[in-house]
Amino acid sequence: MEILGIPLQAMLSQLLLGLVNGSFYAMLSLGLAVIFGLLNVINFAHGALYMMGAFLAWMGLNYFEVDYWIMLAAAPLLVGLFGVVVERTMLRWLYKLDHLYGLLLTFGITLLMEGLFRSVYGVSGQQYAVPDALSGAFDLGFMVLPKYRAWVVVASLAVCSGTWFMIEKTKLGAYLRAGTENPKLVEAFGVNVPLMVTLTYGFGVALAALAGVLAAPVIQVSPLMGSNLIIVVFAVVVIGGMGSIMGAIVTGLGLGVVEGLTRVFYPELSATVVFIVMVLVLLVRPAGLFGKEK
Amino acid sequence: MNKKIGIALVLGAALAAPFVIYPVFLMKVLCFALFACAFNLLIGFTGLLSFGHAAFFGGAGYAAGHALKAMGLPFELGIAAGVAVAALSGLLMGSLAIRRQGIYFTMITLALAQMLYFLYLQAPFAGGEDGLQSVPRGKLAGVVDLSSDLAMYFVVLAICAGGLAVIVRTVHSPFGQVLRAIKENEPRAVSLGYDVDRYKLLAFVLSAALAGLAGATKTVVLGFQTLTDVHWTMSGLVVLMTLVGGLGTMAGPVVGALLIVVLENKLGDLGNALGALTGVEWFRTLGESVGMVTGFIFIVCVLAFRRGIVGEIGALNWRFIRSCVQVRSQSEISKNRQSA
Amino acid sequence: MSVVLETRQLTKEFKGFTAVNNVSLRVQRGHIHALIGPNGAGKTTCFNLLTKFLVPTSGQILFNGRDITMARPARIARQGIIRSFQISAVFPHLTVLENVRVGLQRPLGNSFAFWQSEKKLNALNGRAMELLAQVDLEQFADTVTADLPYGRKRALEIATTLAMDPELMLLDEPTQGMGHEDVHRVTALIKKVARGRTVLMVEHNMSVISGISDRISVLQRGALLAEGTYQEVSSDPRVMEAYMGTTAGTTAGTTAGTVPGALEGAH
Amino acid sequence: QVSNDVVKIGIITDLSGLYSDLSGQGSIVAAKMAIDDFGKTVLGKPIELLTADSQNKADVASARAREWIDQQNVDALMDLVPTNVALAVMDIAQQKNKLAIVVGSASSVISNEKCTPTSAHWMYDTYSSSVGTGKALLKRGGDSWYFLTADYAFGKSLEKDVTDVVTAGGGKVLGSVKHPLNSSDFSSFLLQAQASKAKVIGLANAGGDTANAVKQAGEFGIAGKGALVAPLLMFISDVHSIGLKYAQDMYLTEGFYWDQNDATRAWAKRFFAVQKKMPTMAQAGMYSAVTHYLKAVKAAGTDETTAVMKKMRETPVSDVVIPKGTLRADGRVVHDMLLVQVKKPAESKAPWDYYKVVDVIPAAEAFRPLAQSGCPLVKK
Amino acid sequence: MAAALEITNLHAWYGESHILHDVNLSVNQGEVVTLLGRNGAGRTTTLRAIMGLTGARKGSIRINGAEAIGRATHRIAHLGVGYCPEERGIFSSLSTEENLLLPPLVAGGPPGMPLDEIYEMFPNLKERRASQGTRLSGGEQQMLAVARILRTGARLLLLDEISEGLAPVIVQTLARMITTLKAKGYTIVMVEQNFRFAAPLADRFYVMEHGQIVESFAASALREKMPVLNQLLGV
Ligand SMILES: Nc1ncnc2c1ncn2[C@@H]1O[C@H](COP(=O)(O)OP(=O)(O)OP(=O)(O)O)[C@@H](O)[C@H]1O
Ligand SMILES: Nc1ncnc2c1ncn2[C@@H]1O[C@H](COP(=O)(O)OP(=O)(O)OP(=O)(O)O)[C@@H](O)[C@H]1O
Ligand SMILES: [Mg+2]
Ligand SMILES: [Mg+2]
Repeated sequence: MEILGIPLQAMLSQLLLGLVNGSFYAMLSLGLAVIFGLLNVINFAHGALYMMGAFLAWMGLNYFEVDYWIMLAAAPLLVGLFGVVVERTMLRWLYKLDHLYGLLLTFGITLLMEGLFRSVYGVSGQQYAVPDALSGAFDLGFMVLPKYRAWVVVASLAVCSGTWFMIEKTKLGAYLRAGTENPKLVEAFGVNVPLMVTLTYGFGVALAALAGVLAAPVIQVSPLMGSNLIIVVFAVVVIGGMGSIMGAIVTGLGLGVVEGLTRVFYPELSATVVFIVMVLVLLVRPAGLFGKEK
Repeated sequence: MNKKIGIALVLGAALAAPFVIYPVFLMKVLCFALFACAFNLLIGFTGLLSFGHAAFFGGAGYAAGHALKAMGLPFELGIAAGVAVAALSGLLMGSLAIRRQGIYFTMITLALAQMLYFLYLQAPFAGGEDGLQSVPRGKLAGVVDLSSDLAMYFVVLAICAGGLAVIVRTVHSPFGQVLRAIKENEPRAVSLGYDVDRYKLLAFVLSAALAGLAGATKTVVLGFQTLTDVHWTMSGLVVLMTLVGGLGTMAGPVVGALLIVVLENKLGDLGNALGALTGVEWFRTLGESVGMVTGFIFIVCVLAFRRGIVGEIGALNWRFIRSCVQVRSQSEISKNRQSA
Repeated sequence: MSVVLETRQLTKEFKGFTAVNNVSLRVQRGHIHALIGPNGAGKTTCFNLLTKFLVPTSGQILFNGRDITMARPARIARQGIIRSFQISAVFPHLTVLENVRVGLQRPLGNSFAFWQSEKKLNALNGRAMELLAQVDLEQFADTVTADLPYGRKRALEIATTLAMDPELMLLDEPTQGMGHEDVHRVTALIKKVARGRTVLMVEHNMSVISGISDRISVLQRGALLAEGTYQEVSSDPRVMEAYMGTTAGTTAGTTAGTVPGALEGAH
Repeated sequence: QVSNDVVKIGIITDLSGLYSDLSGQGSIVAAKMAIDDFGKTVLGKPIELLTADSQNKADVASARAREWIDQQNVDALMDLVPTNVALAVMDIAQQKNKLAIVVGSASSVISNEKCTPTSAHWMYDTYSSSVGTGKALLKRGGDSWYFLTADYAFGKSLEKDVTDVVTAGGGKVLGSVKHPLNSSDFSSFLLQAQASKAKVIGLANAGGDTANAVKQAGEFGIAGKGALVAPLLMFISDVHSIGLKYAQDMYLTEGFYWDQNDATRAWAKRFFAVQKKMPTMAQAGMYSAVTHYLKAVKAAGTDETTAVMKKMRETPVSDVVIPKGTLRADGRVVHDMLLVQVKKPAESKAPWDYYKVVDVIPAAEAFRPLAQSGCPLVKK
Repeated sequence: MAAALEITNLHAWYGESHILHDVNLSVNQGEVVTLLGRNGAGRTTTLRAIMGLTGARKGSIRINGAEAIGRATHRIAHLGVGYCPEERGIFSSLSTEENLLLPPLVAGGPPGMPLDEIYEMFPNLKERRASQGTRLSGGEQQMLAVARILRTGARLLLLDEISEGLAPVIVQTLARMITTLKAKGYTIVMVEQNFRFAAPLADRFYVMEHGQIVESFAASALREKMPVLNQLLGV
């Protein structure tokens, strides 16, 4: 059986690969959405923090012989801590201002960090091997799926749904959502909003770092790995609806698939297709797929 | 009165500058200054943050370059072609984006600009990543040979001054008044019978056309046009220039453009000079760290000088004046109390 | 007397919730027509429908006999229906004079003229000052609007609205959030400017309504409950129960300054 | 005879971007070595080196070039990375009659349609890097190809050059897929390539894209299953970053390898002492370019461009990096290239011991023949 | 009886503007006190200052004996204060019921009003419980804002203009509610424009002008103070 001249099996395997990429998009845009939601900050540094996560994993292995599994937890923690410091010392002063300022500040942070890593490690990137437990591949019949890629999908789905549940269904999530709109009032109700904000930023960037660690065995660990991605991830968040958790997850996965299909039918366009989707979506649904119109 | 003196001073300096400073560098600054001012017309006075202005700046550059090089058109028509293409792209992009608000507007402009980027990347005449090279400068009015940097400089100065004049006039025109009203309270403007979308669209097209003027001029000055100018980082750069200089001020974008262009071009020299002066070797590596230094400046600006350089200076004056007034009114109040 | 504005079976549903239900209103030319009703009755929604900030689910809106159900907001404004907002709507960083000029400017036809000097607009100053005089704001002409006290901002809003020379003014709770003096001032103002035009207003303050309205429609749960003069409506037992509460008959008429007794309820 | 009593060389290279590992700081180090080896003076005048970061922006680089020429009296501009920078600077150099020697940029248009009388292209180009590999693999039975091509001019020209070689040699090109620059995930493209059943998957891309494609080919077991992955433009710095585990057995074409003979080893050791990395062919090429330039200045007795250029063409290139080469009329420096195969991890005995030299591709074959040149300066 | 709220020499600023000048007031346990004044007199600012929502503050605010100045806003709430802001502050990303359940219970305090009872008091809310908070009508939002803090167990309520924009019936409901709360021993500070709503409910009145308390009297003195009020407020 063929679809538009492509064998069904090939199609299936491309869809699956799209889903893998979508998992990265979902995790990254989820972090962005959480941060935008509560802090009203468009965290441009997200790509750089993703890169930092990957680098930490690499450094852990090369300098301290700490293996993948430990770094999977340690790198997000460290980056989260870094985020906490950034939030406490810098972002904090910008909440009342236009989005623009947060964007600019985090853009500055991005330039600084990428420059720093580049001057130490160069641009060619570092190699990070797939952990032993996950090397090898599943033979699915229609394709060979490396075990590691399957793991990425599983891990990302778990993290995304966990985060979604926490935000949409728990009391803590209600505080977060309310804090998004009127932090002062929520504070007047007795919730420690500043702490919540700090931790949220830490959590959001930790998600980026986690995605970075997950990506390290798949792509070259290089200082520029994040900047290539960040604009696309922004687009994902916007298509999903700024600040919408569900939107970020579903759109992330969906766009991964759309991009995967484009790679088959019109590969040149695969870096641009996200933007085409974005324009179409915003023309029809001004606040994005899952966004609420104010 | 003060203002007139200020303008005269600036004009004088601009006329004298090429004899002191390298003209091509000055021309580049001028083009970016015009670009930033055009951008500021949109964000500073209409409140619309576009993240797609590179498409106009670079797109006009391609159009002008193509017109001059491949079609052999004269200088004036080359520039006009650039402006026309920018205005047209502006009309197209604007009519799709204007209907959306806030961050969504910004993102739609980014997305459309990315599509145009794709177009320029693929279009055969644009030369892919090698760019459109060897664009001739031609002659002004068929007479003045522009291959002399000095002659070119005065032409560019005239173009940019003209562009700025258009912006100033627009801001202080009946149209500008409506734009201000829309920026302040859009629903109210609607309820007073203004079709706000059409006003915003005109502002967008104007801004695009002027950005195109800047881009086309830059291409002619430098003699080539590459993908750098249509890439989203260029859209980002112009945001930064405007912000660092001071949003919504007239002089801010000019100052911001100057700062950024200087940073891009002269940081290495500065580092070397510092290195020689202080003997600290590290300074010599500054030239490789334009990105990092730029990043650092933005962090500092955002945290400490949020209104931008010009805005901050303005605020300083204002604060000073206000503190005087406040002292007075306070004493008046206490006087009134006593009498009451 | 002719009908300026008419709605026929106007209905608005939000995701299965009917906020405005089959409302047929007729506003007579020259009237001050009040729309009252308990909270959530659909008054603001009704206004939003009339000014096209919302699109009706079904029904028709006729202005001077013309169907405007599908017209766009700015177009409605140009036909002579101007609204005010429940929260004050001014251009805060423009001066008071400029605020009014924005209202006057459009008919001049140079609003797209980005090449002209804004000095051209000075031609409108005389008319603008006249309008400011009507609302006692002349002495504030050059003040930046943000610095005006709240009540004055509402007055300015009315002046700007008048600049459009509207045939029909829609006022959404014009006295909300005002002190007593301001309430009186604005009430008087509405009465003054309503001469020669039609006003449709939403208001909770019964003393304002009783003083100036020619006709009152009462909404409840999105539907029209009663209609008539103040006397008729306020003695309607259904209205009493749904809106004014049991003691409304005595309260609403009471004027300020009397001894506060069992005066729960209306302002 | 020497303008301003100093010979000034200006290096514009990528110090901070994508190409900084293959050229960048290492190019400057190599140029300094050349100047030092020459004795720091020529014709009794000092040699001065200026350096600048192109930031990969043609406008930054060209503004720099103009200023250097007009205000600092720079005599020769070198490295010029990447290609758009090179083209822009070559244009200016021609207008102002100065030398532009391109080393780090790859595009073969530099000595083709876009050639200028005052420019030269050293060490390698897209043709020399890809064609050698193409021919070698064809000879070893790789007669059906599929390309993963970066959707940019240089990617397309790599693909085209190899396609010509492959079809001329009786091989078939089964197809190609154009991917956007910096697509970090190549699995989809690789599967398409695999589905074509081609014996060779040619990577017509560079830098991070190539590295990722190689790595993911390993991950999906494509390299293992009979298909050969062939990068068409790769440097030793890329092999270093990919690591032998994934890069092993690949064929590629290099202009220089440090472990060729005693002279190269000695030279590379000095380089390593400063840079802590072995030189790429682009960096080594800088040494050759600067050396040859200085020799020509000395021979011409002046630093005037036309005279120097004439001498540069007349004298053969001969130094530790390029022992035997010539500068052709189209500005192309032609010399022997090396076909190398990446060692298996077990075979590599020391850091940077990466290549087995499989073949020497003679200069006449390694570069596009003058007869096919699109350069207007070449009289046919 | 110990004072539930004791404010002495309070100054407060918004940025550079000095709004409150030396405010002194005290509210006893179980009392209902009303702050009167014209627009801009500083009544809202007083409540916001208590919650730590203004800019700088100076002076002393004691809540059940504990000093609130220098304390973070969220910790002030834990002293048992419920604040209902002038602008209502309904959250649009939360449903009506989520809004209602949002404020955390005061730790260690007495139990608040159960949900059923709240719904009984405000049937509109029950009907619209699943709807997005800001989709409620203006008046419904006002009800929600008040109802929300009743549930937490806070015993000191700061209510800013709660009768604003409400239909007379609802205003009556609110009046009854306040009477009930008072009977239950709640301490209430109300800011009111609507004098006739506030008058019969309050035990004591403070009148503010230009950021200062200019008059204070007990309910019993209301009749004789009417002329002063007339002059100060135009009532
Ligand atoms: N966008 C919306 N989506 C869903 N429901 C809505 C929306 N807007 C209003 N409603 C509902 O419609 C009903 C009528 O609201 P409306 O704002 O018209 O009331 P109102 O009569 O103006 O009341 P008030 O006097 O309290 O302002 C309310 O129950 C409200 O919850
Ligand atoms: N966020 C703010 N920044 C600066 N000044 C403010 C701010 N909020 C209020 N003010 C000023 O503080 C003064 C007191 O305002 P406040 O809101 O306390 O008055 P109020 O008595 O509650 O009156 P209202 O009836 O308007 O609610 C006013 O002059 C007001 O302009
Ligand atoms: Mg309403
Ligand atoms: Mg108040």
